Amino acid sequence: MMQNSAALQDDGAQNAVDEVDQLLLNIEGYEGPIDILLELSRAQKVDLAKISILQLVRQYLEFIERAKTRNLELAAEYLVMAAWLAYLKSRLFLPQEENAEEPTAEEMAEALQFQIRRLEAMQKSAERLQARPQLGQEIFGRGAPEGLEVDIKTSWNVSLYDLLKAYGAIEKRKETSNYDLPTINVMSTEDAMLRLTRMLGNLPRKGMSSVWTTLDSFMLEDISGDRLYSCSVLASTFTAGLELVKQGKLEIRQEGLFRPVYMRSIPVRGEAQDDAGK
Amino acid sequence: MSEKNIEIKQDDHIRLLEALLFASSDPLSTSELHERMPEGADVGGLLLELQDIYAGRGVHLLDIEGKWAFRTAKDLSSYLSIEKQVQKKLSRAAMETLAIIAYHQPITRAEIENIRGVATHRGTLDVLMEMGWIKPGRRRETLGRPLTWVTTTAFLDHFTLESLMDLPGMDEMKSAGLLDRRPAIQTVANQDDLFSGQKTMESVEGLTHISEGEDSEIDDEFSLKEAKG
Amino acid sequence: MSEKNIEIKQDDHIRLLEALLFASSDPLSTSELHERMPEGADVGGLLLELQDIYAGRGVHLLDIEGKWAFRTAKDLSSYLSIEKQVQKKLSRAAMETLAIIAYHQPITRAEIENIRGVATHRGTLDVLMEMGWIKPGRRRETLGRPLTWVTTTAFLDHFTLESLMDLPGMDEMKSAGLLDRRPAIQTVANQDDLFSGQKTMESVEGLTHISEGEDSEIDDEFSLKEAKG
Repeated sequence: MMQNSAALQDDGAQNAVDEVDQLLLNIEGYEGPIDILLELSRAQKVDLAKISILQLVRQYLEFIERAKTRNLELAAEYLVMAAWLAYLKSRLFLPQEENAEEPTAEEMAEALQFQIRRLEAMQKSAERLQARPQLGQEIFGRGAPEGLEVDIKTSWNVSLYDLLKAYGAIEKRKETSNYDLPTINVMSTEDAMLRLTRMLGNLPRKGMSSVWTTLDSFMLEDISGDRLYSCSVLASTFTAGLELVKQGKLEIRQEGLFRPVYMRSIPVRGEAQDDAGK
Repeated sequence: MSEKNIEIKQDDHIRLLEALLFASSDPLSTSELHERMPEGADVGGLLLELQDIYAGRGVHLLDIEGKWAFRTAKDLSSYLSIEKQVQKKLSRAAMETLAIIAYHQPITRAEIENIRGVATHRGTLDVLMEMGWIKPGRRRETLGRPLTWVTTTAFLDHFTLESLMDLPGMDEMKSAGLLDRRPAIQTVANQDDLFSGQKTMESVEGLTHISEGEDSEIDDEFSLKEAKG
Repeated sequence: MSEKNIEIKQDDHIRLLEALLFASSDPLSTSELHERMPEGADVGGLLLELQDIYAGRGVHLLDIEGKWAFRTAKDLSSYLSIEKQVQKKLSRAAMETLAIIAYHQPITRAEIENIRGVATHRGTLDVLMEMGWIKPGRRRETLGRPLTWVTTTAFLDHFTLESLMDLPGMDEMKSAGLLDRRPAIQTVANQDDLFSGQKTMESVEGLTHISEGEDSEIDDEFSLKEAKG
């Protein structure tokens, strides 16, 4: 590769380097790698159809090398083109392969040349377009156009039927308005049962049974604010207690009317035997 | 003026004048035209010549207080704008508000909201007023002296009613099925039947003593906004 | 269309047409003119008649691909001292892109990038669209259905072209085969391009049987729309 490029650097090598430096200086002014190649081809001062592709490739690769040594950050397309050109160059030096799948080096060079010529044609067209008389610059439309107006007349497509229907709709809405059931914050008997069983299990024991405990102490703390909830807790807990009595797991005692209600857990038969066994 | 202007042929002077007057955004005085025309051009004569050429045309060259400009012929001006008829439907909110005003007038906005059960967007009344169908009535002599709304003659015209008395009453509407709970075309079994029959129909008279609710302006009337946008 | 137009006399049809075209700042299509002319008016014939009347004048009636407008005569352009409109200076990239779209339309963004050998800056197409010179054309019926770009009537109007055939150098470029928009060599590393990696370098000839599928640019066009808001 190095040998190849050395072999190519025959005449005007120094000029080429200067040119490349010029290009690098104005890199912002160029519109991509083909634009650079077009600029390099123009320097050959020949018909673009007859440019020396090899010379072009060498100059471009030189350009990339110089950019690298200067730590210039080049856009991806510049590097893609460099890789393509390096490949083209190696193909141009290799003997023609008998591979129908791959385009020949000549075809590739032709494609490159076409690309450059097409871009040149487009750049020229852009210039010619810009050189044309332009509206508002050389050619003028009416300076004070009266304008063509569209007068939009709105007519309301509303019948008496619509009006009455709308009134009917309000009445209907009143009748069929949704009624949301208020959600009431209460403790269910099921919840109370679970809670009571758990709490009874944790009570200090006295012999086989737990100590007598007032129903009040089974109440939740901090619920005095919600009267309905605290009432439901009391009622549900008592109901759950009665259920446990029925199951033979609990005893309830009250000394008299309006006196505190006491509860204590009693071991069920199986447990009692276990305890006795110990 | 500039050198190239000298090159232009005498014959083209009138063409240049024509182009200048055509392209200028403002009427040009004779002196302004002189400045823009080649030296020695008889601007005054050319102007009259040009005016003559355009005399019977769709565009005239007018002398507007000493300044010259092309203007489309006056007799054609009405043809420059075309009318397009656009048919519009009222939003549901506007329709309902209009109906309530029609039946309960004079009625305050708070009362309208109370009947509809939703806050009334300010734009709803604006739209109806713009259409010329409602107008502000007297202020109610109560706390805050709220404005009342009434319908207009244009409203009666549109619905070809001779007077408000011609509006069908509640009983008539009911018998016409307009107050029927069921939609005109029943497609889905109504699931709200659970609470039907709880409320009795209120008569028009029965609604006059509605308390004035708070004037909150919740933006619930999207449909109207869309229609306006 | 509207009733009053029926009143206008047959003789006045050409005057009305003249006035309409004078009054409009933008070129008018025949159908737009039809809409504003009395029913039964021979708009096409009247347009040609009017164009004839103005043929030798300082103002011409131009047919810009089916849209009609009065414009000052081209030959007077150097003599017209009228205040020029302030024009946005287009970047070289934008001008080049515009030329490529004009000569190669309909063309996808990926094809533009291939001709220029550089990725298209987001603002480039945006600026051209803002000027009203380009617009999205049909989607190419290939993989990814990429959007194509075409020029507008405003583009022709601005550059005083009566049709795309009037584009300078169109014929010579065509005969030189330079209006081939297929990629000769793929140099733009398009991140948005899902299929870019699949392609190896190919010659012009080699490319004739390549599907244009790699031009998936839906995402890009989408963001453009977003940018326009």
